[in-house]
Amino acid sequence: GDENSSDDKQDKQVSKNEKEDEGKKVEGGQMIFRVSSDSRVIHPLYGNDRTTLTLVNHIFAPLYNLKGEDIDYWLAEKVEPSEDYLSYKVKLKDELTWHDGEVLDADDLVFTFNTIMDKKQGSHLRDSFVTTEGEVKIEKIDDLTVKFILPEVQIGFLDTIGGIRMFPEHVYGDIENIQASDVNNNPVGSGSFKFEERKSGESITLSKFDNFFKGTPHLDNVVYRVIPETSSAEIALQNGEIDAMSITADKVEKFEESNNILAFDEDRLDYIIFNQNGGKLDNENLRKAIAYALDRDELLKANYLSTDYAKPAYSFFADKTLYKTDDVEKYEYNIEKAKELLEESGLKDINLTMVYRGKDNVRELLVQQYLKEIGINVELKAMDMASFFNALFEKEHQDEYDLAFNGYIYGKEPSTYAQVFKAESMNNVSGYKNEEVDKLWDEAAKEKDSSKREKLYEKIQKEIIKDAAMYPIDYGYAIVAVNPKFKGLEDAAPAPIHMFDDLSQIYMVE
Amino acid sequence: MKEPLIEIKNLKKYFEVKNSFLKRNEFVKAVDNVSFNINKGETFGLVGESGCGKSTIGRTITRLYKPTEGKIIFNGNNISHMKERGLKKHRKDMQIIFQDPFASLNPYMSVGDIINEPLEILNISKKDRFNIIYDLLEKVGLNKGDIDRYPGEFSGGQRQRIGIARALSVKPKFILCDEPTSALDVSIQAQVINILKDLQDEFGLTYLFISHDLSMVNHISDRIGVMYLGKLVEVNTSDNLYKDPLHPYTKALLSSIPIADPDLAKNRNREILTGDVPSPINPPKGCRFKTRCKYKIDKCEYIEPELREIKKGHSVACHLTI
Amino acid sequence: MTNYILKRILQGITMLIIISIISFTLMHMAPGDPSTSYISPKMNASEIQAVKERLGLNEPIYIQYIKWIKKVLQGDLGYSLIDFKPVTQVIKSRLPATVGLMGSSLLLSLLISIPLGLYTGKKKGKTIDNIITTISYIGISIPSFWFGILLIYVFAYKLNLLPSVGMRTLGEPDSILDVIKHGILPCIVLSFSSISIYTRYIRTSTIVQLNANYVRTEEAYGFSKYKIMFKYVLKNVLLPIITILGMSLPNIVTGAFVTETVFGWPGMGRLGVDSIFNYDYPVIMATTMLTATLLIIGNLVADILYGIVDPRIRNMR
Amino acid sequence: MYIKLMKGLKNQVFSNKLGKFAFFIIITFTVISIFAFLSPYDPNEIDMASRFTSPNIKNIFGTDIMGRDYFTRILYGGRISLSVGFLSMLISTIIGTIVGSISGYFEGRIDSFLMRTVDILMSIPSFFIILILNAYLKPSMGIIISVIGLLGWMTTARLVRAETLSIKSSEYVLYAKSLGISNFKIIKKHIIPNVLPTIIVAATLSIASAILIESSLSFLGMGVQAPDASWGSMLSNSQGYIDEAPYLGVFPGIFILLTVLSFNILGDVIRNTLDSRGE
Amino acid sequence: MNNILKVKNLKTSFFTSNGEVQAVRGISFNVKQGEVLGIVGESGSGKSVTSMSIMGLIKNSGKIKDGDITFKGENIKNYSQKKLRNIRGNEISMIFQDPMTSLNPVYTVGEQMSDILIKNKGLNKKQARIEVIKYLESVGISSPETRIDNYPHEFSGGMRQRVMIAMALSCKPKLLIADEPTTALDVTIQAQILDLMKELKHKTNTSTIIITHDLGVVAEICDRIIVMYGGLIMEEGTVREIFYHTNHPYTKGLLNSIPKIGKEEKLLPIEGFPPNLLNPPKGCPFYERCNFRMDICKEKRPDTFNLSDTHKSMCFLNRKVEI
Ligand SMILES: Nc1ncnc2c1ncn2[C@@H]1O[C@H](COP(=O)(O)OP(=O)(O)OP(=O)(O)O)[C@@H](O)[C@H]1O
Ligand SMILES: Nc1ncnc2c1ncn2[C@@H]1O[C@H](COP(=O)(O)OP(=O)(O)OP(=O)(O)O)[C@@H](O)[C@H]1O
Ligand SMILES: [Mg+2]
Ligand SMILES: [Mg+2]
Repeated sequence: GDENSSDDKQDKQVSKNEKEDEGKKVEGGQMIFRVSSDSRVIHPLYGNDRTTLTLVNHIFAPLYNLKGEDIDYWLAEKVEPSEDYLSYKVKLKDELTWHDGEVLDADDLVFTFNTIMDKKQGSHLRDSFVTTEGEVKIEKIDDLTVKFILPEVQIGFLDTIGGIRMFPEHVYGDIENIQASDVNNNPVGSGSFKFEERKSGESITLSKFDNFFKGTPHLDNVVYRVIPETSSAEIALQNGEIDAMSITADKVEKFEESNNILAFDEDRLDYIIFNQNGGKLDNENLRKAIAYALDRDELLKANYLSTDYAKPAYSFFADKTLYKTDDVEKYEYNIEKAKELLEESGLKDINLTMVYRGKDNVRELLVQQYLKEIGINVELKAMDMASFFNALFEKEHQDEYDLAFNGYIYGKEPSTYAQVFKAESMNNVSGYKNEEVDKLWDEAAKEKDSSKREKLYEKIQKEIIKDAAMYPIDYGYAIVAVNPKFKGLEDAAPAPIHMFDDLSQIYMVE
Repeated sequence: MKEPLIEIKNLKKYFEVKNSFLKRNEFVKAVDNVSFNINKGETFGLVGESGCGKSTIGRTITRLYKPTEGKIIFNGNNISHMKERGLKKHRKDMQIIFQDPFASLNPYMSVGDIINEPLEILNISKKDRFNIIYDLLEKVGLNKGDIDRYPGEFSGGQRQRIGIARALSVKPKFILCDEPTSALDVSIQAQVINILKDLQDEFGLTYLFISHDLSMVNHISDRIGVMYLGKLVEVNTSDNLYKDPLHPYTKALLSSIPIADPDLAKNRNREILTGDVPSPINPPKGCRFKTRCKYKIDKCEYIEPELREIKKGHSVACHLTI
Repeated sequence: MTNYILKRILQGITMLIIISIISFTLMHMAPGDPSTSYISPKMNASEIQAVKERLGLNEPIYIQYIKWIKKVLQGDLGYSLIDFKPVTQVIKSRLPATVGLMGSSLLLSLLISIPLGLYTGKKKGKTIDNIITTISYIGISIPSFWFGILLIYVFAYKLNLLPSVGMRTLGEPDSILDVIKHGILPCIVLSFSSISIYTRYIRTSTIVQLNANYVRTEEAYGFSKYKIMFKYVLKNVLLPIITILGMSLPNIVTGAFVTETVFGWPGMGRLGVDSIFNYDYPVIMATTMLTATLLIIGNLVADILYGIVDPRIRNMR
Repeated sequence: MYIKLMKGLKNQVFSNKLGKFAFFIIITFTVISIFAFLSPYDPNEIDMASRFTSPNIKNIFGTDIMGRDYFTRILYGGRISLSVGFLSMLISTIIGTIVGSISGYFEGRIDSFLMRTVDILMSIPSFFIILILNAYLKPSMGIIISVIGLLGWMTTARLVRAETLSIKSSEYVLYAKSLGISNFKIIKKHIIPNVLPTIIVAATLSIASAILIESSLSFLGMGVQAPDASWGSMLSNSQGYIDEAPYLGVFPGIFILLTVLSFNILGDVIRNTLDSRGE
Repeated sequence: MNNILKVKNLKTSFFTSNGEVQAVRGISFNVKQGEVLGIVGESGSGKSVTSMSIMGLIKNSGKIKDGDITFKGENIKNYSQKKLRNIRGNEISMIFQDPMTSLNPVYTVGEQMSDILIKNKGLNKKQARIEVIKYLESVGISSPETRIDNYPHEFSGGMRQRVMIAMALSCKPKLLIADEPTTALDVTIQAQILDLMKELKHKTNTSTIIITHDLGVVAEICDRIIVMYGGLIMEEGTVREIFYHTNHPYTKGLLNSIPKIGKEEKLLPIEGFPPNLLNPPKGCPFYERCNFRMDICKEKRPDTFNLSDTHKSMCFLNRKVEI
């Protein structure tokens, strides 16, 4: 591997080759983004597809975003954990208003939280506020301040609170079933842009919110245009019919002439699941053999062509996760070692099933090719999205596969990753079991001293990778092509999923 | 000699017509209460206008159709409602020659296969079968070499000969000839008629000969039945029918025949019918011929005349003949 | 006539019920269901059960069906399980785009294929007939998505004459002209195959009619070729087209799955595809039933119309 | 008797220029697909180093996004596409022929029942149902073939029924009945050979439509799934590279076009000769 | 009586994929003013092709290869289609064999007949309608005022043939060609139609060509008869000459093969089958089937011998007579 050369680019966050022909900045204008599917219920409680999440992000501002150790405050002015980390006080900014002009205050936050916790409303966000010990409670302190009370210490809770996107009580109160309510045809939030109109199957238009607390956005409108077919969308981008869209690495060359290319770490880890729920991969040596038989760099290149748009991953933490270390077993491509380990495993005539979804299967084919070399036969099985996740998450389907590519985004807080590996956790799809490590997780979650925590998490990473619980591949970047007449992209904070955190920063030049 | 081979008593055959557009399904009374006998060794001719039910009678007798009502006695057996299994042994005694020499032979079967088809139901060795086929081909004036050719390679007249050979192969007692010559040219018609006649003499066959060519029927038949709208209106020996027609329809029919003799044609008194044949779906009440009959009397309006024997061998269904 | 129509309507309704049962069963028997998009990994069994209950998926299929049909009979097609809008509203928002596109494609197809069919029928065997026939073969053989992308590539990208995707230029006030401009390419894609099909049909029909005995009569009375063609033959050729039109009616709803996807046209075809991907049962059912209804109505209307225009059938009634 | 039939068909096809062309194309494509294994390249061997090689002497159709020899992949893709076409045709033709001949031969209640069923199935938007089934049953090749076949037999059934009805009332069938020959034998000896040309027409057309349907399904992401690749899925995967590697779309596109075209032409040529049989 | 139509050495062929079908191979005949000429012959002998050639309606693969067609003193063979159109309908009308399909199914009988009158006689719609009604009545269609608005399928076969006749007559043609006008009809209906035609023959002075294969029909209605075989005229003569002084072996054979009512004599068929016009025999077309054939008949086509002013026969047997 060319670990060193990729290290140089480690901090490449934004903006390759931004056009220098700085024009005259103008206020107003419209920016058109491509989305591949129509939005669903535009409400913070329900959206779970990319389009809806994006819209919700811009219409409904969060309380704050965690940026590493720092906090980027939005609706909240301040958040403060108590000494014992069992309660968090959140104070809202003053003089905030909703899109319809009504005042935004602590009552709305209480309402929002209670709605999330209301089982009848069926929001999956509720899970984040429930621990094994009980539910999180909220308490209004004054017109701008509330207090969240936790049943037990959860280090990652700061992140969880920040993600709450408030919605106004005066609009959504008294509605029995918010999900099915007509109000969603005209959502009211407090983000930088407000909902203007939705043309079914065609486009969703947002217009600037003059009263946005960070200041009036530059653009008049932001439009999300539904173009299902990627190849059509690419032509539309080249034709100037849309202004921005996500692209894949192999398209960069094509678009970089006429567009600004933005690449940024999505905090995502791409990895291969080793299914240890009773199949052949329960055998540790087999897992290790597989890991050594694979060439990480080639797998990376299959998706990203070069290390320009992805970084090889060795740990199971995302790149920006606190305490991430590459000082773990790296499983560099080594056929001999793989064969040895396979020998040790005592298994013969191994047939494995690898499932995948969608059209694209380069990586799967590569895996098939690599494993063939050490005499393992891999059968590829295509699945649609729903069945794929059934196979991954539902007990009765977990025997349908051995290997699968997957990716996750769990953020910068290391404790969140426990759910992937702890024996009893729902999210432990691979069925990895190691009691020692489970104990370390618990210990680390309660450890308030950061250097001790660092030690613990490094140990955890080493142990888990040593067990070959999974095969981390890379940290892929999101790549976005944007019409060069739009500037301020870096200030808009490129972000996973919704592309930009803060659209109010983008402006047009002539 | 005058022993009946086939006795038909009150035979009825109705077809249900599905009328997708109207309310109820209706019935075509193709054959409506017909009785007559066909004697052994004779040719019984059946004439009448198109659609009057000639073919239907023929096909019902040979049990291609199930009769709606009535009796068919073939060779002493009542076959009118016999099941297929029972019929099987009578089948080979009744053969059919069809009108259309193009539609009556499967275009994808060779002449040999075609003639072999009825033979297969008999228990004959393959070699014997070939001999029979060669014999038959010769009899109907075709070559041995034709056995491997297909119907498409023959002309109409030749095909009709193949049809005849096929019918003869099982040595039937009775052959239904359903307009065997009407699709053929005049010069060819005579060839076929002569073959039929010769074979009848040779094998003592009984024919039911259906045609609307009256002169041809006259020529070949011993007795003739005249049909009108599903009914038999007159039965007589061939000679007498032409000499002494009694039913007004028979008279009109006979005088309609164009005569290939200019002097005769000029001098004869023609009786020309007006109008068309009514629909067999709702035939007129009373006498069915009343709508076109010059001699109609009141009785004809309401009472249907029955076929009655007025002289030996001569039956008529007309109120005027009594 | 009234009897006939009543009978056909009754038949149609029975057919619709059977079709709805078939589709409903097929859909629900297939593995997977809409709850997957609401079930998160953290949920436990009872929570999953709750989600299914909320979506009405926990009962036996036949009960679900009865509930569904009861509502449908009251004009309630239910809620989309995806964007939680009434299905009627969802369809209403998509229908105009498809009807407009398919309608104009139908019109265009007829306008082109009728003269072309007559012409090639008349010129049977000539070079021009061979050329057009060959093109029409291509028309029915080319994968429409490929053709669509090729058109976009050439006309939108290389020549930059027409917009590539969507139905409107965003940010500009709605104008018919703009919509038409966007509709040209998808309309061509849709029309190419139907023009090919219709042309071939009309061509064959023209050849048959030109060989009909009545044409010989008309020729024997000294009518000119043009009069024979455009007065006497035309009517005979066009009558059967009514039947084709009847059968094209349902295309107006779903005929354009592929084309609408290629061109990002916000119509029923896309809705159909999306609803399938998202297990949006109520929308799938509504689309299926709408199409089936249109097909049945289309056939009925065509038959009746045919009966009215064609004297031979008119009198049978 | 089948020999005569086949000879007849052969003559029909070869007496027509287009027919000859179509026949040639189909035979060629079928043969090269069958003998795809003779290609020196492995259709699935990935070689990222030589992605997007334009057509040249070594790779006459170039290489694809993963550096695989495109010509070899086209050959193997032909196997899949043609198999989808042929096998689903087999299903639809067998069902269509059985239903059509039973319906036409026995008439009455069986007939109305079967024809009502056909009416109903024809009123269901079939492509839509194909989509639904495919999406929910996981798009494996077997599923695709069965779904296309099971939803595509109605036209065949109608054609066969109409033809059976007319052949049934033909005099040679009447004659066979008059001999008391069993229904089964009559169907075998008289009906089927005479309906066969019609069946063949329907079959060729249904191959054409199955190949097209599969490619549309591929485009919508519900076609044959990797590692298998059909021409349809290759074509649809190439859409994104129309600018960079246009040949990726052109080759499978042309292959689909020519194949479907040829089957359509073949069907028409046979049908035209059938229609003018009587003249 | 002068000749309204003279056909001289007419040869018409069809060029098919199998080769040239010589349907008519050099025939000459005249039609006199006011007479009824019958053309008989078996299927495929070239009767219809002859009539279509006269009308200039040989199309597609067909071609008049040779000969003259003189109508009212003018050779119309090389007339342009436009000029021919003026003759068709106006001067020469035609009745076709199949009344069921010879009328356009989607127009009423009245519309079709009026159109012809409007085109050929320059009438306006109203006048045309009155004329149509008159002619429908004259061919024995009852209540023509209502029937005029009926569609063809509402008429029976016989009625349709009457309409066809009315159509032909309404143009007051100089020449009427009836191609098997009764073949498709039942005997009783045939008798009606023949009766009607005879009646019209007396009423108008139209010359008529009746094409048929039924010797009975020609005997009933014709003045003169032409017997065709294999694309050639075998014998020509008045009705009496043909029936009572039959010369040609083919004509004799024909007469012998039809049964005569009341006479029990055995039919004497003509054995064999008609010649193939793709490769017509060099000599007499009837050679193969002729009971009197001579060697020369195989090699050379017989000359046409004049047996009387009106009676001609194409047979070498007559050579002896002449010598
Ligand atoms: N299978 C059938 N179904 C319904 N109606 C039928 C059927 N066969 C015959 N008919 C009707 O029965 C009547 C008598 O028909 P049939 O064929 O016996 O007449 P035909 O005297 O033989 O006439 P043709 O001289 O035209 O052969 C006709 O009206 C005919 O339409
Ligand atoms: N369009 C055509 N193409 C090829 N051959 C033709 C065509 N029309 C007629 N013929 C041939 O010309 C010959 C004479 O045909 P014609 O129609 O004149 O016969 P006909 O005497 O009218 O016979 P019929 O009594 O059957 O009407 C036949 O051998 C026929 O096959
Ligand atoms: Mg009959
Ligand atoms: Mg003729």
